[in-house]
This record gives sequence, C-alpha cells and structure tokens, in this order.
Amino acid sequence: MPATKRGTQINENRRRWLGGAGAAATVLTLAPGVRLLDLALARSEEEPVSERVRWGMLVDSTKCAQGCTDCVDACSDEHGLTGMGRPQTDAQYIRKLDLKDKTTGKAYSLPLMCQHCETPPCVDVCPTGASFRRADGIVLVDKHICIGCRYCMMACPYKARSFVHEDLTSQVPETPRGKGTVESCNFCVHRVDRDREPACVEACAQAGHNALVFGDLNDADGALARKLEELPSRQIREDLGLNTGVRYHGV
Amino acid sequence: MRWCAILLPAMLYAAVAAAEVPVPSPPRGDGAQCVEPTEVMRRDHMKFLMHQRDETMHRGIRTTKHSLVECLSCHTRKDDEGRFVSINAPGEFCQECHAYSGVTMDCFGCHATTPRQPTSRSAQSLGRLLSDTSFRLHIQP
Amino acid sequence: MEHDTAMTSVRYQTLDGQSVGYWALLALLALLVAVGYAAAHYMEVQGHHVTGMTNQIVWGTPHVFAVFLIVAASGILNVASLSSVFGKYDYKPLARLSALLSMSLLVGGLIVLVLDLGRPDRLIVAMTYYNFKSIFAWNIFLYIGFLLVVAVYLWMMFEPRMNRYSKPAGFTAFIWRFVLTTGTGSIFGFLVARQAYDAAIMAPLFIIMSLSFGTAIFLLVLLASFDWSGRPVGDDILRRLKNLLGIFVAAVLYMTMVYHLTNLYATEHHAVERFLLVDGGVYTLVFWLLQILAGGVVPLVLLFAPQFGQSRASLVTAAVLVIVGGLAQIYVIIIGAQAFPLMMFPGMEVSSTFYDGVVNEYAPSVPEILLGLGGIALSLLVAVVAMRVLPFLPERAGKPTPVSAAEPTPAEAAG
Amino acid sequence: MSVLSVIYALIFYAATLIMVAGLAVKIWQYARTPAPLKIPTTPAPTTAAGVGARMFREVVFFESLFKGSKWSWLFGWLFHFGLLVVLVRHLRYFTEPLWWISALVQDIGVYMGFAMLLGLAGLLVRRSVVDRLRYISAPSDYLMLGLLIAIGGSGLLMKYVTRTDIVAVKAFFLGLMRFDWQPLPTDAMLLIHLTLVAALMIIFPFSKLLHAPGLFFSPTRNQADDPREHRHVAPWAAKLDATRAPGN
Repeated sequence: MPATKRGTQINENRRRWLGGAGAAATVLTLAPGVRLLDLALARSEEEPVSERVRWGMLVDSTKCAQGCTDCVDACSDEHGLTGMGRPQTDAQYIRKLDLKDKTTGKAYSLPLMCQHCETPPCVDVCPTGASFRRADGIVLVDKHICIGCRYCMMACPYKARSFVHEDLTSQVPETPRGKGTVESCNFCVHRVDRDREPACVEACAQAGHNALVFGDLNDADGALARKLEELPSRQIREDLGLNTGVRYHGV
Repeated sequence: MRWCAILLPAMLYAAVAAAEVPVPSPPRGDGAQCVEPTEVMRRDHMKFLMHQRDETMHRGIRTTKHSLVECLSCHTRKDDEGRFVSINAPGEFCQECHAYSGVTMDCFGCHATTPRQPTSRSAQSLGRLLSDTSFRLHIQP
Repeated sequence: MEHDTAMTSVRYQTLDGQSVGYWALLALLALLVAVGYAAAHYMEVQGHHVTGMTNQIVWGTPHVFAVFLIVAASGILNVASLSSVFGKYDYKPLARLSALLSMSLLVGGLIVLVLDLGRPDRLIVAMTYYNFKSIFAWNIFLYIGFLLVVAVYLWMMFEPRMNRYSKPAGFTAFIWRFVLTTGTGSIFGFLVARQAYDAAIMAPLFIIMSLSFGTAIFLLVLLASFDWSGRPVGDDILRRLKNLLGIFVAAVLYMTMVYHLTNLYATEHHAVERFLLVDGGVYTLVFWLLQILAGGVVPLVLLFAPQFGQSRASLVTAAVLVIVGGLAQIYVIIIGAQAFPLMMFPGMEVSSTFYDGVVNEYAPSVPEILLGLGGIALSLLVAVVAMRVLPFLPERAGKPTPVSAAEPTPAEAAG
Repeated sequence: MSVLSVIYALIFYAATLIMVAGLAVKIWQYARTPAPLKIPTTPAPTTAAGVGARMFREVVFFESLFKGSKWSWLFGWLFHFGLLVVLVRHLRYFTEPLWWISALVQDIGVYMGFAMLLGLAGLLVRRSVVDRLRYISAPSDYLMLGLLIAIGGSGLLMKYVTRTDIVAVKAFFLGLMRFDWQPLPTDAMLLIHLTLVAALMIIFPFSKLLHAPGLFFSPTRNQADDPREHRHVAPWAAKLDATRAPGN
C-alpha cells in the first residue's frame, strides 16, 4: 500500500473515531505549534532517521509541580510499565526528583530520565552494541542483542536505566521489553517516528504545567530552540561533557 | 531365514504404524493474502522479521509490510469472550508449527503476543489508541 | 611419564586417582558445581529479583567471585613466567601446574560471569556482535586469547619436540596476562559515572592484586596436591613462594593506599572516601577488618615475623587469609562503590522513588553465593581431573629437604 | 505427490533397509566370530563390572585413542560428540510430539554442527599432512571424511543460507515412517543433503564406519583379565571340552 494512501486512511479513521468519541483533549495537544517538524523536514516511512535532526527536551523546573507525577504515570501507561510491588527492582524510565538546596533550603522538583547524551557512556561500554544512539540523537537499547551484562547501568551517570528482573506478560506492542535485558526512556521513539511527542510531554501539557518542551535541537526556528534561547538552562553533570539532549531550567 | 527375521518385525511395524501423518494446521489469517507468498513465508519469515527489526530499531523505518505487529493483527484469534488469544499459545498461529518442528521462539519474551486488548484501555489513553496500527485495522469495516 | 629437556631432568606423572580421597574430592567438587549450576538456573528462570541485585546495585556477589577468579587466573601464571621469562629455573617443574590453574580459574570465573548475565542464552551474541569501543568487548578477546595462548604454551611444555618454543610461548602468555588484567581493571577504571571509579590506577592495582591472589591460590593447590599424592615439596621452593607472596601482599596494601590518597586529593571525592573508610557501615568494616587487617597485615606478620618463620601452617594460614582479603577487597570495589549514591546535584539533598541520594542496600543472596562457590569448585574440578589425565605434576618440587631440617630455625632460614 | 518425492521416499526405504539389514548381518557375524584366547589389552579389569566401566570409558571418552594420539583424540572426539548431539537434534524430524532430549539440544545442536565440521576438518588435515598417515590412507578414508563434511556443510548451509520448509520435511519423514507419503520440498540444498545422507546409510555396512558396532566386539576391550581365576573356553571349544574325560 503506498504511504500516501495509507496516511490518508489513518487520518480518516482518526477523524471518524474522534467524531464518535468526542475526545477533544487529545486533539488539543496536537494543536499548532506543538507539531514536531516542519513539513519540509518530515520524513516518509521508508526514509531512515538522519543527523539533520537531534531530538531534545527542555525541563522547566520552575513549572514542574512538586508531588505531580503525571509525566511518570503517562510514561508507565505508554510503555506498559507495571510494577511488581518491588520498588528496588521495578523499572522506571522517568522519575520525579525532589531537591533541596542544603544552604538556602530552596526546594526544586524535576523529572529525570535518560538524558540522550551526544556522547553516551552507556554506548561506549556496551560490549555488543545493543546500547546505541540513533542518528537523530535518541539513545536506545536494542533488546535483541542485549545480553543483560548491566555494564551500561554501571556507566550511566544518571542511573537512567533499569534491568528487567522477571518475566513479563503485560507488554504493549510499541514497547517490547523482557526479562534479562536493560531498558530506559526512549523518548517514546514510536511516537516520535510518527510525528508525535513523547507521552510525558503530552501529559505535562494536559495537566496545564507545560514544564516539558520537546523538539529538534538542530532546528533554530523550532519550539525547543526558541525556548532554549529564551531561558537559561544547564545540563546535569555538565562536567562530564556528554552534551545531553535533555536540558534543565531553573535548578 | 535370516531375512525373515528382519522383514517380519518390519511388516509388523508397518501394520501398526500406518496411520495419518500429524501435520500442523495453523489457523488462517484474517486477510485474503499474506504479504509474501506462503511458500516464501514458510522458509524465510525470520529473515524478513530480522531485516525489519534492524530497520525499525536502528533506522526508525516503520513500514508495516514485514512488521511483527502486523503479523499479530492478521493472525491472532479471539476467544469466546472477544479477547485476543496469545499468538504463541498452543495451537495458535506461531506456536503450531514451531512446536511441531522444535523451534523455540525468542520473540515473545519481549514482544506483545496480542494486539492491544481494546477493553483494557482507559479513556485517558485515547491518544495512543489513535496511533495504534492494530487498533486501526480492527475498526476498519 | 615424560622427560624434560632442562638441565635437571624433571619427571612428571599423572595423579594415580584411585584413592578414596581422590574420588571423594571429585564428588565434593562436582556436587558444588551442580549446586552452583542449579542456583544459576533458578536465578535465570525466576529472574534476577531473587538475587540481591537491584536497579541500584547492578553487579553483585557473582561478579565478586568472577572478577576474583579472573584476576587470580592471570596472577597464578606468574609461577610459570618466573621460569620461562625470568629464568628462575627452580620454578620450572611447577610451570605446568601454574599454566593449568590459570586456565581453569579463568574458565571458572567466566562461567560465573556468563551465568549471571540477564540473557546467558545469548552468549553467542557476545561473540558475534562487537562494539570495539567497549572494554568488555576487548576483554572477550583477551579472555579467549589468553586461553588459547596458555593452551599453546602448555603444549610447548608437554611436547618434547616443541620444548624449545616454550620460552617464546611463555613470554607471549606473560605479556598477554598483563594486558588481560589491565583490561579487567579498566572495566572500573573508565567508569566516569561513579565516584569510586574513574581512576587510572585501577589497572595497576588489579595487576598487583592478581599476583597476590594468584600466588596464594597456587601455594594452597601446590601443597594440597603434592601432600595428598605423596609428592615431596622442598622448603627452598616454599621459601621462595612465601617471599613472593609477602612482597605482593605488601604491594597490594601500598597500591590500595595510593588509590585512596589520590582520591582524597580531590576534594570532590571526600564524600565517597568518607563513605568507604569511615562511615560506610558494612563496607567500612569489610575494608578495614577483612581487606586490610586479615588480608594484608596479618599475612605479612605470618610470612615475615621470625616467630612464625618457616612453619607451613603459618604459610597456609597466610595464603587463606590473602584469599579472604582478596574477596573482601573486590567486594568493596564492586559493591561498596555502587552503594554510594550518584552525585548528580552537588550541594543538594536529593530524594526520589528510585533511591536517589541514599546509600543503596545490598545483601548477598544464597543463590548468588552458591553460583560463586560453584565457579571456584569448577576451577578446581577442571584442575583435579586434568592432573589425573595428563602429567601436570612433577614427582617432587624444590630440593629434597633433609628429614632433620624439616623445621629449620630462623638462623638457618636466613643463612 | 511429485515424482521427486516418490523417488526420495524409495531411496530412503532402500537406504534404511540396506543399513539395518547390513548392520544386522555384520553384528551377527561379529558375534559369532570365535575369540579362542584371552587377549585383553593390559592393564585390564579383572571383573565383568570392570569391563563394563572400561567399555563405557572407551565409548564415551575414547580412552585408548587418548592414550595413543592426542590430536586424533581431540578432533575425533570433537567430531563424534558433535555428531551425537546433531543426531539427537535431528530426532525432531522423526518424533511427534518432540522428545524432551531433542528439544533440549535444539539450541546447542547448531554449534555442535560447527564443532563436528571442525573435528572433521582436523582429521582430514591430519590425514593429508602427516606423512605416515597419508601413506596408509586409502581413497575410502577420504571418501568417508568428504561425505561427512559435505553432509555437515549442506546442513549448515540450509540453516544459515538457503532455508527449506522444515515443517514439510518433518511431515515427509513422518509420512515415510507411517507409510502415508507426504510431499518433500524441492529445495536444492535439501535434496543434496538428503542424497548424501542416504549414500552414507548405504555405505555404512560396507565401510570402516562399522567400528561403531565393532568396538563392542573387540576382544582386546571386552574381555576381563581373569585367566587365572576362570578357565576361558570359547563356545565352539566347549563342545570339544565336554567330550574330554573329566579330570584330564
């Protein structure tokens, strides 16, 4: 089936579905300005991802509400992360951190996930190349060739990765995950490849916080670059020179 | 005499063993035709899946022709209560032949064995539903 | 039975292997191996949640045993190197045993490592997909290469026609094992993420550790295999090994001190050093009591204080303590370092549902310990079987000890 | 049912018949061959249980070959062990439902296929490089090695390059066993593999491969070293013995 024809079909189906269910909330997040790429940059289904794009995110800690876990919940829902009631071994792709400045006592709240480094230590150490960085900057685990050695978990300065400690049966089609392999935030790559935002960003916007901005770091006119220009931001463990794809404002 | 000693058991065996040959009969898929001829799929389905897996994983190419999710959408059956049955359950499409030929599948430790079960979705995840290929296929008339 | 072409002809003989003791030892080791394998199988079927490991402490007790065995494997070849590379021909009769143990310990260590993988069934993937930037990937080559190099070295030593090549083969193995242990140490030395690692000194520290642990294990295996098979061990060779062990133990203590002092130089590392050396609870205890005191100071006293002199009992005790201390040292290096929280936000108190900012908990689980012990048992089992099948052991080691001088006075030992 | 399927069905019936009957004849012949004297290679066990243990070590570990030649032992054992696992793996084509042992070795069996080829290659190199071995080698020695290498090679090629429909292959063989013929896939590599296997089966009872059953009838291996404890009387000699006057 040609891509264009198929695309139309999807849209027709979406329209039909939305009409029936009247779920307006989802459409709002797809409103103008939130669209990920200009039409000129959008790639067809057969086209591989390229280095022209580098996906990134800005976390505006000043807008991140203490105690709010909408992004975490959305992530769990999106990727089918069901806890086993063992917090030490349950997987977390994204987690909320509560910080308190030891001198001023000022409190901060922010989500932490895979920082999608430009030079990721996890990719350096992985013996099989299962841990890799896609051309568009998304750091992934190819679970087909992950042997579960956990060297990447030792190497990650953000403790962003989890090891699957048990057999799973609750996987969702978009996020295959299984016992004995390592996993982490993948920027919802299945959504990004279909021109949509990661689930956490969508959830944060739905909750009205808008603390997360996702976009193309290479696109000077894009929403993310404009935001980065406007707000001062930093990288966590900037001393390591990893040039992270996730930046933080207000901490 | 010597030959009788050999032939007799053979003939006895023949009498006992002559029976229907067990041959797997995987359930037919939904569509009219698979994405490749059956003869090709029987030999090389794993080559297609491996190729597609690397293309998708490393190059972000999400064409659907050889995608495992698409296999599921055609080949999973529903039980009496309308819920999908895992494709690797005994007797189901994948397991039927793999059990027969003693091949273990390493797909479904990680990959979902059914399309998204529509009943289990909450209203919150409408957005995800919309982009879900399998869901799309099943609401088609 | 074969004859060596060395100046002094050495006769090697297989173990008789008919005694009840031999079969009992074999049965015990086989049982431990079986139990270790069952433990690994249990962990694989259940998933790693039945072990002590978590998403915070990702390398646990099996890694302690595996790294210990791999490191010791490299060091135990030292005895063979002394004769092939450094021309100390007194060690030559022991070279075969040394090479055998280096292979069997490496195999034992690697099996433990592999069985603790999340997907041990995918071992072949580790052999077919390589990321050449990964020190782990280098190590796969180093380990396999080591086994091949030492196997060739052994062949050169066994085959009379090949004896003349045993020196270059021994030299290759000598170089190879330094590179191998450099690789093992660098697994930790290049980890920028964690405060206790990311130190170039890890490689030389591991090399000196390998010599110490390897010599201790060699001493114990030597005494056991010779005593139990009625082969005499001369005091001269034991004295040499004793002095070697003492030097290596002292060197490990020195390198450990340098490691901590260099860490302490950078103020940013004071927190982790404080954790390891002062208030790290079990890790501090293990460090001071087992690693430094039991594994370093006490063996030095036993080896060098004149009161203990030439007593074989004190030598054996010292070697056992060095092994205990070695396991303790690797426990602190691997697990202690992971217990300390990652420093992502200096000057901030951090908390989360993912155990950020707190000292991580780890308790070794029974299956993990059984897997580790199974690895040690496998190493010994391989060696014990090999000694029966091929002539690894010489009929004697060292010069004959006069019966009356079995326990010489310190004055005699000095002279 | 294609002509090809019928031809292969007939070939395999013939090959099986020749191999089974030939082996039976040979074993019958071995069993009746007199062993008039006690000639175990010493040191030999002195009890029947000891002989059993020795035979076990001989069959499983190739003990005497190990003592004789380390390289032949290494390659020979590698080949035989590999072959064993590969054969057990191939049981999947003949058993429904699958036997547990066959299911168990499915994964390792592939690597054993490579081990088998490595062993065969070693044996071939040894035979053609070592002077005194080359001197005593007959064409049939090379034929056996070549045949086995070709069988292993074509099998692995089917695994990794040109695949076949193994479900149909299994149905074909189950069909042969149940006299309910099923079509055979017509993939070239499969046909090559099967032809070679049939050839090996036919040659087996006329070749040096008879060492497999022959080993068990080897008097230097299967006799207890007990001529002082028991008088050894070969069955054919017992008749003569009985006619003799007692006490003589």
